[in-house]
Amino acid sequence: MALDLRIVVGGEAGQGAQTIGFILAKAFARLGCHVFADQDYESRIRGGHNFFRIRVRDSHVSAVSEVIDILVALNRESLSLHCPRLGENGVAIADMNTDPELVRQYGILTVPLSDLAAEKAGNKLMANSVAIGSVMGMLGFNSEILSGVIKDHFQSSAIVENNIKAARAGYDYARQRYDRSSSYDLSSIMRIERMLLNGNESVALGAMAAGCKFLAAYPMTPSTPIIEFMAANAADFATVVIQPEDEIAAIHMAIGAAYSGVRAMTVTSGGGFSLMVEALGLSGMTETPVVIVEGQRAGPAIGLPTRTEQGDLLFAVNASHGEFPRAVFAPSCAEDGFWLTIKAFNMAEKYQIPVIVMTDHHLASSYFTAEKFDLSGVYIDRGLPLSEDEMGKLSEYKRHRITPSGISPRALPMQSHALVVTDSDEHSEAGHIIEDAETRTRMVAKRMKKLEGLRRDMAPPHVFGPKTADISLVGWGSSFGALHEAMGLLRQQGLNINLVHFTEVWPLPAQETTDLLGGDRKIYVAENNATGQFARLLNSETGLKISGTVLKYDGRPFTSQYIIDRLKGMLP
Amino acid sequence: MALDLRIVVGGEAGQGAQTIGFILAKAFARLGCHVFADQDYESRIRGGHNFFRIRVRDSHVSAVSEVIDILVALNRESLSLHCPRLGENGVAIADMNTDPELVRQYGILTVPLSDLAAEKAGNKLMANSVAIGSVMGMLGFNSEILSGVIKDHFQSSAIVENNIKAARAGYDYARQRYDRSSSYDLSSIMRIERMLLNGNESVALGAMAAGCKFLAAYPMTPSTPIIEFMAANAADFATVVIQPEDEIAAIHMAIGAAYSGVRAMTVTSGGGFSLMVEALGLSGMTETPVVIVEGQRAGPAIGLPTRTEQGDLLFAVNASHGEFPRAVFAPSCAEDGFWLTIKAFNMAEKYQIPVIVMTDHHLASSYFTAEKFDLSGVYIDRGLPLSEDEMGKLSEYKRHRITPSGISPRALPMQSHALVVTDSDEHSEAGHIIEDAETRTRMVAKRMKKLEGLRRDMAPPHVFGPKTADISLVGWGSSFGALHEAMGLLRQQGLNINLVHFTEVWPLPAQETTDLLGGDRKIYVAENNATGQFARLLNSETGLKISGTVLKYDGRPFTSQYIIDRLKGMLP
Amino acid sequence: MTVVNLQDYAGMQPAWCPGCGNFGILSALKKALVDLNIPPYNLLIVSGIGQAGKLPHYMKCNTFNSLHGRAIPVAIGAKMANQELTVIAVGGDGDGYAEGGNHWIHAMRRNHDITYMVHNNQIYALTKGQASPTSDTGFITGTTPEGSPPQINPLALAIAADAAFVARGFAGDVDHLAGLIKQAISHKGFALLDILQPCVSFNHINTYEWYSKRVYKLEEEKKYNPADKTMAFNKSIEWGDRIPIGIVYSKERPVFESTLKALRNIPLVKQPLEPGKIQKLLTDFS
Amino acid sequence: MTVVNLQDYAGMQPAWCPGCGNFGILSALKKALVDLNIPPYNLLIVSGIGQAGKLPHYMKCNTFNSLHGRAIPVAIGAKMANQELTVIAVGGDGDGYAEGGNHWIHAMRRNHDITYMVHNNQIYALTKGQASPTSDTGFITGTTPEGSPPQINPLALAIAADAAFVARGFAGDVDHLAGLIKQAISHKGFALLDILQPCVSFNHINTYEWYSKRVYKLEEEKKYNPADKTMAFNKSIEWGDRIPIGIVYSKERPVFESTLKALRNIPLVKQPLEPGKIQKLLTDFS
Ligand SMILES: Cc1ncc(C[n+]2csc(CCOP(=O)(O)OP(=O)(O)O)c2C)c(N)n1
Ligand SMILES: Cc1ncc(C[n+]2csc(CCOP(=O)(O)OP(=O)(O)O)c2C)c(N)n1
Ligand code: SF4
Ligand code: SF4
Ligand SMILES: [Mg+2]
Ligand SMILES: [Mg+2]
Repeated sequence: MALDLRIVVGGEAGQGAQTIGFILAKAFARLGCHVFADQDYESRIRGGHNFFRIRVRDSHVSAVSEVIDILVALNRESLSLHCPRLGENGVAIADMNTDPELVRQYGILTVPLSDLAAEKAGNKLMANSVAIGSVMGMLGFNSEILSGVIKDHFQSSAIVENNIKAARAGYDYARQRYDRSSSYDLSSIMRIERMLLNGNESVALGAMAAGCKFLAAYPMTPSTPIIEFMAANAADFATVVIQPEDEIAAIHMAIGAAYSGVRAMTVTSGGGFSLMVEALGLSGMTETPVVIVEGQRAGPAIGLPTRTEQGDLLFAVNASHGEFPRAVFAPSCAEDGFWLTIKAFNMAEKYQIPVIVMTDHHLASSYFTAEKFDLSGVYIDRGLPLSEDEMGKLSEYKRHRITPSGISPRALPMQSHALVVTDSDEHSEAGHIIEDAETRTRMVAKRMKKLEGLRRDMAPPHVFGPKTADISLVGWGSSFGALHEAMGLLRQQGLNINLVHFTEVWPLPAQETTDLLGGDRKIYVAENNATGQFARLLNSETGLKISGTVLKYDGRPFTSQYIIDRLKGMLP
Repeated sequence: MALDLRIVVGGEAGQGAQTIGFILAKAFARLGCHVFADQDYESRIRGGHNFFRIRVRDSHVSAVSEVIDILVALNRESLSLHCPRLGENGVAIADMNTDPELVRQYGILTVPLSDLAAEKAGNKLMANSVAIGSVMGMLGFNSEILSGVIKDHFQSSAIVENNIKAARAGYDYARQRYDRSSSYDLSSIMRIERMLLNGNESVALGAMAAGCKFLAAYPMTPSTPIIEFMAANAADFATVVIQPEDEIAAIHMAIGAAYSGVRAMTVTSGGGFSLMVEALGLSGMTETPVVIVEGQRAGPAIGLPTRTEQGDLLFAVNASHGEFPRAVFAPSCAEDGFWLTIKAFNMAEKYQIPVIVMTDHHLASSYFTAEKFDLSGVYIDRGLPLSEDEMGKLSEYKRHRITPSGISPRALPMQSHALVVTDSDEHSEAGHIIEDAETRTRMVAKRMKKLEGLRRDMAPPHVFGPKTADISLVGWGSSFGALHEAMGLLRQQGLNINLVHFTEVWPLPAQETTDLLGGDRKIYVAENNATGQFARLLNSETGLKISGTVLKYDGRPFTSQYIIDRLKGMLP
Repeated sequence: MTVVNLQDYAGMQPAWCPGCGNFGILSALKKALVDLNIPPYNLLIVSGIGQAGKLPHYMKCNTFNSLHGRAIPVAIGAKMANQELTVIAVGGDGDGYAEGGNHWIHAMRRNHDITYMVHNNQIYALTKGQASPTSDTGFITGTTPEGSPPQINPLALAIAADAAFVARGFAGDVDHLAGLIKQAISHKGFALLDILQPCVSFNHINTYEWYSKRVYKLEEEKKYNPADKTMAFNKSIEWGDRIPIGIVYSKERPVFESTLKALRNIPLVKQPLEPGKIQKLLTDFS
Repeated sequence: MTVVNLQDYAGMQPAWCPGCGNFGILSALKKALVDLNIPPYNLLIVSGIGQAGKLPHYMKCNTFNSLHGRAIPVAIGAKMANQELTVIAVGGDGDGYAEGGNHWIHAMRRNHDITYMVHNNQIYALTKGQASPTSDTGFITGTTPEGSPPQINPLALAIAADAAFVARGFAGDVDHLAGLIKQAISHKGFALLDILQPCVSFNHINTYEWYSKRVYKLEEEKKYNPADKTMAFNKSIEWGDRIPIGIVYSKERPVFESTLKALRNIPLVKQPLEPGKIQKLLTDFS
């Protein structure tokens, strides 16, 4: 049987469910498992209910499951909320002094979490490490790996030692009493070195690998950790990270920095992006490259600040008054986030346009295992700079020179004596304000021309399962994991279905898409929103008929089961 | 022969072409003619080149023509720019001391404009009134009407008298020497009282008729005159007009005022609207009605600030992160602007949503004749307020109560003891912040439900020409005049074509549209932008296949000739 | 006449951390409203987004929880439409002085008649601890690992913008704070009340203790005169070992609402809608 | 070393009205740049939108004509990416103090090393005469027929925000203005230069004559000390029969760019792009 171990750690905000979960996830990843972990938390700092979900498999996984195999309940509420979802052989672990009534009701495995912590580590507060140990003890997990992860996680050596002791105590306790190792075969897992990282980390690493030297961003969930990660590394990587007064300042600073010649970025969520759309047009008009990471969350307005949605797609594609080319990418997982962010910088500079990378709360905050990035594969395309030769000759440099590709050679201020002149007004090739119809028409055509090259550079969608099928499930961005899993399960059930998944969503590679999705098949689009935005986009760009949509807009990510249930209801 | 008199007055900014043109237009309107007049000016206060174009007809007219019958040239540049466009019997009028070389070259009719002004009115500066008189003298225009218009235009009696004298002098001079009255039959015009007003004025009047009591707006071409018009009348009409620090403040103030219970509005152009989109979602989420007038101009960014475009449609339809219902209207002429603005307020309050009225520079600044508004036809729908009865009973009023229509009864603060609680976060029916998936799903569904009623309230497109035809020309908003004229001319040439014109563009009344445009016909969409935005919207909402588009994006409005030429190139 | 009591203002259970300074502010606010005998249905609280921005949910009155940085324009819009409402805007230091800085400056200069309470914890709390414009210069956070840039001084800016009422309170002194809130609400015109608010989760420098050691009351300074602008400016820039609380600046000047003819008589919201009234304007167009 | 002359800075023919105060500012700016011997290719001018915002087109140097209200963030972004550039931001009073007010306040507090010239004509000129935040209180325009709300005082706000250099110039005194521009550019840190600029088309109150009668030079005041913040604040609020021009406030404090380790050595734009450099970070994730 394939491995599919589903662990949930639940508790109040501030109780440490996140830390327990993260350490477990990391340990499994280090063992060589494929791991996916997501966080469900409220917009508050203490109290309420949070949980951290982990899935451990022996092949790719990037979707949540509603079923739980092991539940670690840090409070009473976690039991009542999650026990009903325990699977056939599911077990719950809780502290010894849990209400006996509950223990009986749910058949809870109790562990003296605080008592062991007090006894073995001299600190009740290390109960969480006992809990970690307990889970691993039940599984007979490699205890050296576990200690290593705990060691890496806690900095100061005094704490490390006691936490390891606490974990060991939990381990031994659970191993003796609650051995479940036979149900989950971890012994055959190959020790492959993988990374465990979330979408934010992968995007930040992608930006840094691409040579992003400037990040101006105003904090906003779910993208704030990108700022914090890059700020932590700013001094070492000669990067400026600035938190300005608002998002409007942020994007304009990035545009200013890009004008000066560095790769520049801003990150935000839908609300911040809404404030940036005038500047999006400024980037379009002045042909100044800029990369914007838009971490979607459930809208409109403030909506559900810590919940996920794919509700901003058509907005991103059409944002700002007037018309100009842009690109929109939507990574499907952490690994993808790394490579697409790099591509975003390349496209932004090659075409001198704004590029939007759409993540969402689910992708940004969930942890994925990924093959270690092969940095030799990072490709940098800075577009059409002036050659040394041209620079020498230039007396009257024209920033917006009309060329067959629509791309104008780009000089930078102080790189030569060429003056770099640009304008948010409609302008001449020289960058100066104009009023006449002829120049206007030529400049619009010049800018729009860039779409042709850009469209050619957009990769076609990825196909999973057979290349042709009776039914195509179609998705975009972060919902990939659940869609992929659903497709696999449906194929097992005998359905002739494949998955066509988009991560380069605008400009849509229309021809390739029609080639892949045309013909007699039925197309079902699944997306995390209420109005089927991608389905509409797909239809309007290709004319393909969409047979139905699977939508979810409760702020929670898809599960494969949800998709399968809805799809089955629609199939003829 | 049908009357079609085309007059152009050209000069530098500050020379008064606008005043001359406006007085002429007003005089023709008062005579009973159908008049259309547009302004072409640069983004500067003095210098450059401006012109004012008038078309006088005996039936509806709302489009410009490239051909000129009478040119009034206030400077040399006007001659060289516009004389090439004089029609077969076209004439140019200029001051006596124009360069004889030019006079010969273009066969200019000279009038001693300044000399007559000095002589007869004692003031050289009244040369413009001499010019007005000259045009009217050539046409043998009713001089009493002319004097009346001049009288109404200039306030102080001293000036009035001299301007009338100056006009009379020009009138006599031209009547004697350059009589052209036989070419333009004004004698058969019926004296019907019509209004002459521009799109901004009609929208402002519509807002006032609808009972708009609050306007917060930051100046931006082309919408600024709406602010100034309403400000001028604010004291009399008990309206607050406030110019805040920026557009973000403007729309939030309007939302605040609407929350308190008044009909509230903001007006702007694309750039300002770009700054408002976060608040658009706030209106959507808190279900606070607000009306936004978006006067489009040629974008992106600052673009051509005094030029026209229909480039913001898809942006308006998709603006703001997240999903919520909204309505978008696009008046086709001044009269339409009045009635649609009233409808905008009704829809905003009935459905408790943001409503966008899209004008553009062309509509906003051009003058149209219109039947005098019959105010008894103004209908006010304030939506679902609490009944007196309900108010008495309410102890726990729920601002966002879920109802079958999705519309919640609306109480106002201090109208009763009911507390009005709302939130930009996802909220309960009571308006308080929530986190759970179930409430979220119900509230999204509740808000989206309103689209159903709204869609039913959207009027189907207007059909001109036969109901069915081989070819349908399709347009939206302000380009109506040129499209209508083009359709008429093409029918005269034997083409079986009609015009299907949209002014209520979102949510698109899809069923009625398919009924009107379905079947075997060819559909050509003409719009003032580079990417065929309405064509894409039409296709994606109805599945109708668009055979081709006629696009123009040079900042200038369509002419019928332009449309005919492009269309002919595409017809099989 | 109704007599209002604390229970009338009881709202949802706060989701703030135990020990948070916001609790003190909430208590002080309720106390002030009860003392002023303002019934909940005559009160509107508009908030921004942040921990402070959640306050309206913990009250029971008319409330509009607006966007981050946008409490003020919604509040003054609501006030202009119905000047009979008592309007309070509340938000955090990031909300008010960063994202909403422009609205704040201009609302002060125009002098809209509202009270603005800023829960100043010198940190972005809801987003888990980034620098705010009032973070101490050099303060280290996730987004400012090399130290925050120089902090702004909201009181000095308010005085420079000629705000009608400028005061500072401390969440740790509920009675004193309640007194300031009462005076702020009673003062005609824009009243800025900056409130030192310990955040026990993310600001481990500017704690209860830190503030308690430093604050002193202006009303106890014999010679202090809040009507004297120079004195007020000098006092406003005091920040360090001693931090003044109390009324820093106070001035009578016309409120925005009183300058508009449309608002001289009855509130806008009570004005009838009369489409026929524009008839007289139509004649200008023919 | 290159010697720069006025011709090097000759740009397009201005589209301003004859007699506009902007001509004086343009002359003064060119003069200052020539005096400072800054070659056009080392200079970047970023402008907002308005009549003032057109200035870069009438120069010949690196220019970025940004959006209305957005000169400052683009300018400081460009400066952070290449601190070797001399960066000047220019715009109108509406542009800078209304739409861009928030950027302005925060750029001053952070102390970015740029010069900000505000052509203050107390009116929105390009949009044909609406009230600006600096319009005289009670000033009547199309949008304020009952009179403009109280004007803001940009100098007082700048001092409250602790700007490093705060000065006022007058377009009618080109030499004096050129001197101020030179000092503003030379001062390390954010330099605000508010320039009284007659608009002959839309402001018929605050004319050349009106200003000429009122302005006096601070450097001629014996006891005036621009390093004294209290003195500066008091001077900044002087507006009426006498209007001070010259340096109102001046202070040495660290510029934002110098506080970041990433900028200590060479400009960002000269840093190499090295994808391989993140290798060492990757190990943290396994
Ligand atoms: C436009 C926008 N930008 C950013 C955010 C994210 N955000 C929510 S609260 C907050 C800051 C909170 O700080 P503060 O205003 O000081 O309030 P506190 O939580 O400290 O009370 C931010 C940045 C948002 N909701 N909207
Ligand atoms: C976002 C936005 N809002 C409004 C405008 C319209 N607009 C252009 S210039 C201007 C004001 C000009 O006033 P000021 O900044 O004082 O410059 P001046 O023309 O007086 O030099 C305005 C409101 C715009 N271009 N963009
Ligand atoms: S994070 Fe800070 S401000 Fe927020 S509730 Fe907790 S203590 Fe209060
Ligand atoms: S309108 Fe005023 S500011 Fe603009 S150019 Fe003319 S005089 Fe100068
Ligand atoms: Mg705070
Ligand atoms: Mg100005």
